[in-house]
Amino acid sequence: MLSFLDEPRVLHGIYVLGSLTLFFIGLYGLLAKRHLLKILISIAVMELAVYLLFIGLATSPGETAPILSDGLQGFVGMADPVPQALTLTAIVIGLAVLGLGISLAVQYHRLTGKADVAGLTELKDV
Amino acid sequence: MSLILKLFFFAVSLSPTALLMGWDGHLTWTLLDGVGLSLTLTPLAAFFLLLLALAAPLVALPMLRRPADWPSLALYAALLAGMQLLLLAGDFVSFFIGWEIMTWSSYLLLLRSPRTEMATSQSYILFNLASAFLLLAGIMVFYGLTGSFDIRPLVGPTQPQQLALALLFGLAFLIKVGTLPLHIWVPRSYDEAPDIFSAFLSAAISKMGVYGMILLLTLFPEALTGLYGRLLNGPAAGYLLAWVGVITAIVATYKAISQEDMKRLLAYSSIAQVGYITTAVGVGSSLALGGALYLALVHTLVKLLLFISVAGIVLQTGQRRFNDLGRLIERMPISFFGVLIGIIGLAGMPPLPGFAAKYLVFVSLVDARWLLLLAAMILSSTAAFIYCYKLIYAPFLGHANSAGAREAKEAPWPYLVPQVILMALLFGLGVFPGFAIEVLIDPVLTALRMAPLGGSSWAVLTTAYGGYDGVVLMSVFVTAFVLVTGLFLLLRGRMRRAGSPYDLSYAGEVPTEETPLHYGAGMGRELRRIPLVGWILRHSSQGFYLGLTRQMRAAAGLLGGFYAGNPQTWILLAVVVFAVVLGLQAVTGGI
Amino acid sequence: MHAILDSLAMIGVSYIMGFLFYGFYRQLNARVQRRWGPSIWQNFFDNMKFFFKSETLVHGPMFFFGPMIIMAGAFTTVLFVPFLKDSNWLQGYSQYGNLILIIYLLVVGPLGNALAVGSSGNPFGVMGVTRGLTRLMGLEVPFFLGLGLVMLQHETTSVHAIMAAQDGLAHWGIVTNPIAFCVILLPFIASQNGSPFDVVGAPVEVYAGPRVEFGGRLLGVLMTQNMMMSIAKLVLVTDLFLGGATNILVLILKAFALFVLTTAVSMVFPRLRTEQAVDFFWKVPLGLGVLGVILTVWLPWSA
Amino acid sequence: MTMPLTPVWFIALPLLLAFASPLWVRLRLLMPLLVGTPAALLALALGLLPAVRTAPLLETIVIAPPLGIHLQLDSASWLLVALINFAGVVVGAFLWLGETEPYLRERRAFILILLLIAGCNGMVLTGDLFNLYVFLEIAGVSAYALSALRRDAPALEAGLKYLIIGSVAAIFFLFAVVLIYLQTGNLSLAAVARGFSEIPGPMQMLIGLLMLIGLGIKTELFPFNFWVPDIYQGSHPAVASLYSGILVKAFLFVLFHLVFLFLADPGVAGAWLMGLGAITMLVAETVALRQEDLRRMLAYSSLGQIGLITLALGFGVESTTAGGLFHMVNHTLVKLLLFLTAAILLRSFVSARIADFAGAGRARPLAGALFVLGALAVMGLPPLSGFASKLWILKGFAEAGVFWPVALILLAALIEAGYYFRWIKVLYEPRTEVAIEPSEGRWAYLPIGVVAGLIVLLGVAPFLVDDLFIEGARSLLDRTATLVAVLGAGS
Repeated sequence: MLSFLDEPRVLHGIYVLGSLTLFFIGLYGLLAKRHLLKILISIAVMELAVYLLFIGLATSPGETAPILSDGLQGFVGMADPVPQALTLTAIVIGLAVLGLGISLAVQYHRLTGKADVAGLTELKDV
Repeated sequence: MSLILKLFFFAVSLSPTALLMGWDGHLTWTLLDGVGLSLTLTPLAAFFLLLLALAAPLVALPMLRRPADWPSLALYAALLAGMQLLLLAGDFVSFFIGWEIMTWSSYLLLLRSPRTEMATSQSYILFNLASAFLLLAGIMVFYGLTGSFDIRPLVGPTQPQQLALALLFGLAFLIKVGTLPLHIWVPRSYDEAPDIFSAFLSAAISKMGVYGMILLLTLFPEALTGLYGRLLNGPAAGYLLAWVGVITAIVATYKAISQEDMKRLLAYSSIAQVGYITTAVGVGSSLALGGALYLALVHTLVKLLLFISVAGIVLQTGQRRFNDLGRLIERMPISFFGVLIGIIGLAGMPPLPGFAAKYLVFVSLVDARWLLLLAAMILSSTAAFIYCYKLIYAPFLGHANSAGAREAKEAPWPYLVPQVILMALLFGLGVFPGFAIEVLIDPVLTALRMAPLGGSSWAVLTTAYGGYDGVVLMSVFVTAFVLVTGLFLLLRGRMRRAGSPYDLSYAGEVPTEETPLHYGAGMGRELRRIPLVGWILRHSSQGFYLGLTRQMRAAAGLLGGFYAGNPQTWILLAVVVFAVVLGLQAVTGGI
Repeated sequence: MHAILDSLAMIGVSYIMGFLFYGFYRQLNARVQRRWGPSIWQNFFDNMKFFFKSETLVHGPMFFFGPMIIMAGAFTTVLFVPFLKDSNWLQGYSQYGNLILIIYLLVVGPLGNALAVGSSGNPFGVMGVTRGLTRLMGLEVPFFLGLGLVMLQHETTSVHAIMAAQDGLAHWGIVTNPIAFCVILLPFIASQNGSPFDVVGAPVEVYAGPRVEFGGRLLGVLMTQNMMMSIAKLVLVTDLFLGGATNILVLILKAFALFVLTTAVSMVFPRLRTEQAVDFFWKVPLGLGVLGVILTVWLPWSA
Repeated sequence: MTMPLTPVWFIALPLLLAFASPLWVRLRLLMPLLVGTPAALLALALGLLPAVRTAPLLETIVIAPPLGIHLQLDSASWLLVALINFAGVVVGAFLWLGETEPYLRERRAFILILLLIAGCNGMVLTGDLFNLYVFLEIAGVSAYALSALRRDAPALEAGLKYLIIGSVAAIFFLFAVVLIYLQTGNLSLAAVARGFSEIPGPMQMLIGLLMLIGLGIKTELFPFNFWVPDIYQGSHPAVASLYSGILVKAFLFVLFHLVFLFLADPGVAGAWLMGLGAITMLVAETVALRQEDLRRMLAYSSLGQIGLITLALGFGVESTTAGGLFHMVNHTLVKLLLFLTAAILLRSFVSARIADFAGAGRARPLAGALFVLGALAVMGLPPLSGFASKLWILKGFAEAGVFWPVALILLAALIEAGYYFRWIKVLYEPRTEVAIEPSEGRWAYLPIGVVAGLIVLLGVAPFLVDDLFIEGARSLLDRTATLVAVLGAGS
């Protein structure tokens, strides 16, 4: 009954919608939330949305994991391996950035007691 | 060590002289991608190089006095190098490079003075850079037209092209010479610059604008007449320029009269003098250009003399306001003669060469049938007598008004030597008015393909309208003077020196030390009651520029609001731009 | 030798004409005011008296040299104005000069004397000088514009040539160029220090004006040069507008006529303040001059 | 085993040395290596120059493009690589010789600076879109951390702000990369370029916009550059000199590389970029007029120059492009000079406010003179190098008969003069007592002096190097040559 969901177009549409929704949630958080950690999380959510979109759109239903095993004869019916590799790399990078960001935020909080992005007012036009 | 360095700097200051004597040939230097500098000495440039060669060592001499300010000397060397490059330029790139080096090095020299204010230095550099950038824009237009940076006449330009070039270059050079209403940087900077350097600013640097204006004329096939035809007997486009020059001269003269500071007075007088030159360039005939060059020569000599003398006074008394000086004639007699000869030259009195120069310009105006301009020019040059008189009366005559003025000694020799040299030069040129014409000016006119003005001998100045003989004039005057003085002294009777400076005929009262007897700053105050003069003195273009500055700062504040530091705003703006552009594309049918 | 004799003659003629004219002026003035004036020789007597004063007060060297400069300037001016046309005599050095030079020479001496005034240390004197310079500034503009019209008319600055061009009554400057004459007339009066433009030396306005500190022989010098300068100016205007003169009698006659004309104007007007005078010059004579320029230069028939 | 001298070293060497840093700490080699690494890379670049001038060097990693990853060193990227490493040498030498603050001389700073250099080199060299993203993030992360290195409130704030805005830029960029991959199935730049025209128009537009925002933030173009002054203000001037000197330049190069490579007709995109550049230039110069803080002022000036370079490169004509590349180099030199001089002055006068600098030039004549030199060069006054490149750009516009950029560039230069000369005036304000900290090592002036010498040399004799820029411009503009070089003649 839900087999129409297996159609690549429908499925990709859902992926697009879902990840875009996620992206906009992230964007909303980024623009509307004041807390530094929330902002960093929003950034992470946006990144995730992009990853999901990538993976989702690069894979069609029925494709197998692109793993070379003993019995495999040819690269048939496999998902494209590149997006997955790239996404893995991107996740690592994103994690690094997030980690750096959080550590900076924590240090900033320790130093000044502030965690509000609007409170970053040390540097400004005079 | 320091002596060797000083000798070196003096040698550098002689470099324009060396260049003038020794240059023959052509030098090229590649810059980049088909742009090269080519250096060559045209007769026109040689004339202005001569002015530089006169000014450079005479200004260097007092600058070398102990304690020497080494950065000033280094900058002065850079300035001289830049100006020589500018004069040697055979193409616009080297012209511009020289122009800019001149601009920034003179600016930095200006900063060496402790009196320079922010407003002064900013107006100096901004006006001069505006001039430079207009020049560069003009050069680019020129390059776009001809495909080459070489300075040579345009071939078959259209009217709009000529107009664009004339406007861009013309404005650039008018800023440099400081005509109204682009002059407000001049008085402040001449006033507040280091005292000696003011001499150079007024004598040499302002002449580069004159050089530029004359150079501009050579770019067009028919000079100014090609632009809008003729008016009466002169070029129509030049009529406007001539009026700009004359109005500048009139306004600057009245402003000069109302000044209470020696250097500022001289600054305004410089503006006025260069205004005459502008007028002469506007007339554009051979007579007028000869007059313009002559005026430039005389103005260089006179302003060097006056500024150096005044620098000596400031150095010895520590005072620069007319109210605080007085009676220096007995303490600084050589400086007195310096200023005296200077103002005679400045006022254009015969027998000094200032008259010869003005004579040429007057005659050229009559020749062009531009009589209203002649009257206006007479107005300013007669009014100039008042400030000339103020300039000699207030410091040297009357009563000493400050301790500094009462105890001053004659200026040190590095100040006096240039003064004596300049006095001799002025005197010599006055006796032989034809010398400058024949030796200095005629080669330029010939090179510009104009009729030379030379007369039968160096003693005479001849024009188609008549001329005069400097030797006869001078000998008649000197003979008369000797005769009169001799006869007077032969008469019976005793001369008695007044017992005290207060031994005066003072409306029946006996003045004392407390009586305000010095009329220094008050001179010319009543001129305000003349409606025209009052109107001129009440108005200033400064408000306009201040308003412009305010507007700029307000704009900066407004735009600076974008840069208020909230990351969310930044991102929001980026996203909004993204969305708007996308939306626009969608609406216009892109998507 | 001729030059020296000629020069001496010119100086002598201008001196004699000078004190006679002014003597006459004092007479005439007195008669107009219904009193007996002094003798016509009175100016000469006064002058001589000053020259033989036994004592003269001096305020420093410049104070002494100022009158010498103004006197030398007066001599030079006189020598550069041709008194006669078509004659070898009374020419001085005028062929070496021109109209513009003469106008400037007229100012050289007074400016030299201004130094002496300044040197005296008397503020009233300096005030007088300033007023004089201000008035000069006012009068020169229309004066020069009028002369400019003349120069343009004859296309020369040479006084000789202008004189030579006026070979008959019909060609006199005053006939061919009446506007120019009207333009210069009032400034000319002012340059003669005549009423109503005589505030500079007016005793009541500023205590005695530029000459306040001078006395004795120096005042004699100033008086002499004043008379000579006046004559030089009269002769100049005669040369330019009244066709010049071929002999001395005609010269005296024409100069005298002009002198009477100017004194007549002087006598009937009250004195103007400096700035009023300047404003007046810039309105009436200058306006007339501008009109003249428009009529003779700008309008199509003038080309 | 021989070590072939290939472009890989530009990325590999700094990465290796950075990650092996504990070793260098023990051997006390930290500082020599900080200078030595970029110096070695600079030497390598110079060694490769003759080869690069004959043909672009392609370094294939594992398999050949379009499937594999490759590095491409052509005349244009060579310029950038040489510039980046030269700047690395200068800043490294300044940190070493100048006895700067300790936190910039520790291991952490060492790692971050080398990573920054590696990231910039990588961005410029790589021929692969995703690699580009990775290097962009490497450079980014090291930059965020460098800003925050001082660990006081302003530094942390700068780091945080930089991180937030930088991450957003990276997301946009990544989004564009993802879309490109999904559309073309390729990541190799050359292959993408070949297939780019087949992407449907709206999608091209979307990708272009995402790229523009991502790279626009990084390259500091107008509506996206509001973060710049804050970051430059919060960071140490030496670090800011790296941002302004090499990081932005690398991004600018990437931006134009992509534009000229992807679009067969870059006219429209070029016009957009010219417009953005012009606005950036004018806005930044105007805002700088009322800056009271030295570092912010330099930041705005940097923005203005970026705008100018964008304007010149966006025109896409050989002589403006060559001029633009030359100006890029000059601007790097000038900003190195100005920021490092500012570092010296800041150390002596504690505060960066304009009022506290009164008389600084008289108290520190050498630093003052260097600042003046830099200011004159940045305004493009002859005989300094800024003039030569500006003249080249203007000449290019004049040749093409397009005069509005000429007018805008000159107007901007005039406004720029308005604030630089204000600072110069303040530096030479007469003031009798100036509170000076004890003088620091004179050696700090050595690297700055070298830069100053170069500025003068390039101003007086730009013909020494103009061929390089012309070749660089050609290789940047010549799309087909790049495609042929990477993909073979048949593509």
